[in-house]
Amino acid sequence: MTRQLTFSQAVNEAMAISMREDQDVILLGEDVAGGAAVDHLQNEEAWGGVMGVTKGLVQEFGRDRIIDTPISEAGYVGAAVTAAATGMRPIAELMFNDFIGSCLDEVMNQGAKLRYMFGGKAKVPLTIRTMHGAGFRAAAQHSQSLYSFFTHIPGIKVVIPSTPYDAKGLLLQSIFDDDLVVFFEDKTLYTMKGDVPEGSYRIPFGKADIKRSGEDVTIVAIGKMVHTAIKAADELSKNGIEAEIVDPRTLSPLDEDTILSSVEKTGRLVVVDEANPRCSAATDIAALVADKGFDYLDAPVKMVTAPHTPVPFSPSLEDIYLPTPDKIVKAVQQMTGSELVM
Amino acid sequence: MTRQLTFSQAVNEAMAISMREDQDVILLGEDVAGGAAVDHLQNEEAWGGVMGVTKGLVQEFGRDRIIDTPISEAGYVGAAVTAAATGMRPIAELMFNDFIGSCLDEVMNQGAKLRYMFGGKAKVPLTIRTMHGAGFRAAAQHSQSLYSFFTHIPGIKVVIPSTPYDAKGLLLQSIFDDDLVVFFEDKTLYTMKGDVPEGSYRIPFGKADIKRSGEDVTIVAIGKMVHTAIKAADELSKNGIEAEIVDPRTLSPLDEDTILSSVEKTGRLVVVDEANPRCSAATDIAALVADKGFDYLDAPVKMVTAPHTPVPFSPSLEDIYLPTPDKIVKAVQQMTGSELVM
Amino acid sequence: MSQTQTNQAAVSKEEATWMFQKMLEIRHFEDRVHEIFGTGVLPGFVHLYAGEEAIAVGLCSHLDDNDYITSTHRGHGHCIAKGCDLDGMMAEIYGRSTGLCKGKGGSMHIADIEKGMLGANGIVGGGFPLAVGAGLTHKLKKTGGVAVCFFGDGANNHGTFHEGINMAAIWDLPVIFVAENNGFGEATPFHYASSCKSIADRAISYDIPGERVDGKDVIAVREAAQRAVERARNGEGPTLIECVTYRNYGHFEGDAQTYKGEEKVKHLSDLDAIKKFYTYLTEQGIMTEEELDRMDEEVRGAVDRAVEFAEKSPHPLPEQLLEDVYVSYKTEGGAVS
Amino acid sequence: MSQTQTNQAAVSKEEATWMFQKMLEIRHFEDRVHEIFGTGVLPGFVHLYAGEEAIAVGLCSHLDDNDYITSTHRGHGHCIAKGCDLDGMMAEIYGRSTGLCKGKGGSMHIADIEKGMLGANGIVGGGFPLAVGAGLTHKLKKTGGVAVCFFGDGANNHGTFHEGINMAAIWDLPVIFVAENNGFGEATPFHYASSCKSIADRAISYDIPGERVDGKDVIAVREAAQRAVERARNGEGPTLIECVTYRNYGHFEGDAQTYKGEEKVKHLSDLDAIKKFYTYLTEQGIMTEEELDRMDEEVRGAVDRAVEFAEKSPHPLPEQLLEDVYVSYKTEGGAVS
Ligand SMILES: Cc1ncc(C[n+]2csc(CCOP(=O)(O)OP(=O)(O)O)c2C)c(N)n1
Ligand SMILES: Cc1ncc(C[n+]2csc(CCOP(=O)(O)OP(=O)(O)O)c2C)c(N)n1
Ligand SMILES: [Mg+2]
Ligand SMILES: [Mg+2]
Repeated sequence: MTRQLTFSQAVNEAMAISMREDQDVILLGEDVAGGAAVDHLQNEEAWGGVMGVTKGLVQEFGRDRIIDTPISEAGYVGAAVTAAATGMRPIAELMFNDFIGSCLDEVMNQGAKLRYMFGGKAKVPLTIRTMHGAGFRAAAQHSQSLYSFFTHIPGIKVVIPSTPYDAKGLLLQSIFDDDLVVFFEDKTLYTMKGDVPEGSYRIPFGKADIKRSGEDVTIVAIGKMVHTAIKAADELSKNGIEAEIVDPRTLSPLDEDTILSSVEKTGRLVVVDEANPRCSAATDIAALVADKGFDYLDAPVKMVTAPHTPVPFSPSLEDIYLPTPDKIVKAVQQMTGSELVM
Repeated sequence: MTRQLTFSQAVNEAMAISMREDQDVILLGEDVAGGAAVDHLQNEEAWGGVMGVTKGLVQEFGRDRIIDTPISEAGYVGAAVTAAATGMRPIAELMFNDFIGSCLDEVMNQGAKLRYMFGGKAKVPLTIRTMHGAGFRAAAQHSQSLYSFFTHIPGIKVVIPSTPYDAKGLLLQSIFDDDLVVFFEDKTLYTMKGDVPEGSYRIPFGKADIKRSGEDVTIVAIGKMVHTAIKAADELSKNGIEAEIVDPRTLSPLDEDTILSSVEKTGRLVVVDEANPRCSAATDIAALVADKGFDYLDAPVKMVTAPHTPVPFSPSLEDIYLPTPDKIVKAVQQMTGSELVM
Repeated sequence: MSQTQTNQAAVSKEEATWMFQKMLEIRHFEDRVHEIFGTGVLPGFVHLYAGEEAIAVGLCSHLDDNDYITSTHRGHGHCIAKGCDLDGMMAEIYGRSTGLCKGKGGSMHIADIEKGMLGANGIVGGGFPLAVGAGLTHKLKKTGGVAVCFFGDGANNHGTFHEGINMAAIWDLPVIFVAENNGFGEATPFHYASSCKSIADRAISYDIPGERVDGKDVIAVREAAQRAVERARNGEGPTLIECVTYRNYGHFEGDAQTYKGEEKVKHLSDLDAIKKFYTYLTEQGIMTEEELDRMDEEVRGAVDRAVEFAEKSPHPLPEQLLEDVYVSYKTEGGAVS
Repeated sequence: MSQTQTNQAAVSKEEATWMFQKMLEIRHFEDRVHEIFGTGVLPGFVHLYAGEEAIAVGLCSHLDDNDYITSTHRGHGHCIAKGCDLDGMMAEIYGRSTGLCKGKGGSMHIADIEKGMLGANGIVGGGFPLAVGAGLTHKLKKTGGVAVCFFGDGANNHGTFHEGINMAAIWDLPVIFVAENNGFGEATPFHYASSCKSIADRAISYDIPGERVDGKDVIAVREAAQRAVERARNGEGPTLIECVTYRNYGHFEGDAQTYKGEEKVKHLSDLDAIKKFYTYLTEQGIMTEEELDRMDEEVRGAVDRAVEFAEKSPHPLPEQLLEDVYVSYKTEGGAVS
């Protein structure tokens, strides 16, 4: 019960469990094993994923199920769509979510719409795992957080875990879910440790998790931002402000009830999202509350996000690009300043 | 001054004018002329665009400047990015905005980020014209309205005109703008007529247009939805409610001031957007007002949008998919019911 | 039609009957849709397959319901050759709830996964990766099945062509890539848009067999298909077959076709695939004119009945708008949120 | 280096000097970056070009500032061969405001449009369409310039390869596609991921010349490049050149390279491109060992100075975060909106 795993290990374990449970689960992606057709490697991997997240899987499941692909995102993601529709339960790894630029059609126009266009006569039990997030000095084309795209598109479910525990349970749910799921992994969270039970467990979609309770302000924080928000909450607490941190865990479906109830209690909402600010998950949640939770609100809704710029390479710029605890504290102070003693 | 043109003619005229003014303006796209290398066509077009919007251009400007492309969206859109960066001023026509699935990388990771990644040492004066919108019985892969994607991405300007007059002035501005612009044309508006002055004029970006004045509720309506909103406003007016209709015209940059001033006056906001509802332009504008205009609001912010489903083919379903005047009227009634006599 | 061994140059009567029947179904279905479209009652974009019947039929004559095909915007012919129901197809094109996709897909998304028909596709080039995925399932599940990817000469320049065929080749997947080279992608000639001399030449990029056949000759197509299907079922990997053809109508309904030249006339008469097959069957004594003419009558009747079925069918109900987005829940209202 | 006429098999002393100098600059630059990366001070992903010098240098020996190149994630070598400033490059890799891109691009996006260097690229396959666009400008503006697209064997399977080369071919654009086949895309062998026997074979898909050369032999590369550049400048269209090579380091810094085999050793010694060129130049009497060794010393010094320059350079200022997104306005605050 108090076994600790890293986020990366939790993701790895979820895949291994699913592959033991169901022969139809396969994994496709670039260098998910690595070293395919290298004589001295056979069922040894060369890489196990660019960040080592899929290490060990090829040893256990072999190269028929852990499939290295060419650098053909449209090709293998599209193939995964119909592999799913014809009886497999594939996991496709899109190394960085930024590479959706090479395969958006397969996700948006094929995978997401297939069931609807076929009048419900098909399903696409496909999970696309993908890395996102800034803070890794990976610059503009390897640091984006593009979950708003997928949340916008009907037919896709969007999952974004913030802890190793959630990562494992949500990934198992994703793999065994009968719809197309895009599963986001923050590359800067991989080394984070946390309690992760052994064996199989699934966390249902559309159930937000309250990562911290509080009465004074609701902070909805997405993915890694949960931890940034927790730091801010600790700071605020020293000043007598108790923040409630809501982690939606899935953006589509979104647990509107938990968010709304929290705002009903606190009267205030800050959304923390490291993605760019326009047409974003932050605006989505803010708009939800401005509509259905308007009467609960005692103050303007605030959004703490990245600015409307690409992710800069330089560490000194990237550090100020991301939301920080400090920025969250300021946002809360702005909205509570007149009422609570700082 | 009272010369009438269709939306389609206005778009066509803007291109022709820009090409007369500047030799560097070229047009690339699939069948923008049509009939390339067909002996009996030479500088005659076969099509002039799938909807005839580019008719006549190849006659005037020749096949060196009106360039039919293979069905290689990544190829020609990517080529347009560097053609722009190396001295041309291209217009690339992406026939349907849904095809962004085949060339998102070129737009998002190359064109939009080039200037930033190069430290400001390059510019990309490229206009991507693209068709969007439901109501044409074109089904799920040819009817989307994907402007929220482009608005989300820094480095892109997003234009969405609602009238022939705006279309011409905004397209001229787009073509001569030094940044990457995505210019949306609603396929169901092409036959709409309106006053369009002769000659060259430009409508600046970031300036919303108040299409109707009113005191009781602000309706921000996007593209074609302006006309749906006008019908709703006429209906509301019969019941003594005067709606102010704000047409943002450009979603990036967004004219926050005009929207906020209008809400300051009316105290109420409805956003009408035919796109899918999650992480959308509708939520973007709603969130803006919930933040910066919160104190002006007397009622919850309402959004009238498509549902979270792909666009259905069947006319009977597509008609209820789109926002209608009736739905807008209902939304306004919901928020004003208690205060204004219906 | 189930997998079958043919003698060298000919087909059995049973096979011929099936093939001629399917070619007729396609032709009459499309001619009829063309006619109806002209009256303005049909919604949307409609791309007709008339003229290209020999390709879909030649290929599908080797397939059964366990084999998959991917299709294009010009998908009616593939549907019919793969055994889809004419009534359900016509109702789909009309957007009725009795359609194969309950009216939600329409002409460009007509599909029948039970029959192994993985959908017409509104995205040019969309089918390549999808066929690879179906082939992958076949290989992993050792079904012995194949996947056929039909695509146009225009699609031949889309990136997915390259990615899809390369993947099928490195994994020796049972996928057959069938180019329907009708000379144009919309109003743009093949020889302008494609730098290759023939699409079949591009097979060398993938070190797989590439073959160019007369796409108006159903026997020629069937024979090339047979070699490819055998290779595929034997685990020897993909084949690229280019079928040279022509479409009888415009790119879509409403196209003035000014880009077409003289050749147009010949294609509608001498070179016609159905005429050719008719002559072949009667000359070879495989079937009589009476038999063939009777089939023609019957198929016309079946198409009439499909139109009637479609026209009498109900429109989808409003609540269907929100169904079939997800397996696990129904989309909520959302119109006014 | 400006466009030049060489006699058949050799290079002039002036040319040789430039080429050897550039090869050394690349090698020492990369070796040095490798060293520094090991100390942990360099941020981000860094992919080193050491071992592949002959390709960038052989090609760029025919180009001047009006010609364009597109590059890859492994872009330092292309930059140097295209004449980018070492100080500005090193500062960029350090993320300093004196960098070629003011520190905003980094190793994967290093660029210098003034020098015709259109950017390293974090997206594999990203360069194909971009090179086509630069070639299109050359053609339309009749500049006489060319565009060179460097890409890896891994990129050879991306859809943009196909789309880009096809477009360049149908429009006879002055674009040269240069495959740097170093045997691996990350940890995946060329022969696994690519169904072709050689990348040069794929030229037939586009009906253009395809040539395979020893990418460790700068003279061989230069000669193939010369034919291609001439074709391009004469309006005869694109060429595909495959250069067979090997990278001295891992895919990126931190790669354990367990996928490499025996061949590794040979590539670092006998087959080394710089060693080969050194031997050639001295054996042919084009340059003396002393001259070459002196250059080596000087280049080491220049790289030292670049490191020093970078380390002393200031970090970008906070306000630079919001600059350079648009030409016409600065992005507003936005962090807390
Ligand atoms: C990705 C994409 N680009 C463009 C289109 C528009 N379009 C539809 S059909 C077509 C021509 C296709 O030509 P071809 O592949 O030869 O098929 P044919 O129509 O001749 O059967 C085009 C350009 C599309 N649907 N999808
Ligand atoms: C579209 C895309 N897919 C995947 C990657 C991740 N990636 C970066 S480099 C690389 C390998 C490239 O191999 P190759 O083209 O042979 O170039 P090399 O590294 O050998 O020079 C991969 C897969 C990427 N950056 N972009
Ligand atoms: Mg065609
Ligand atoms: Mg390589």
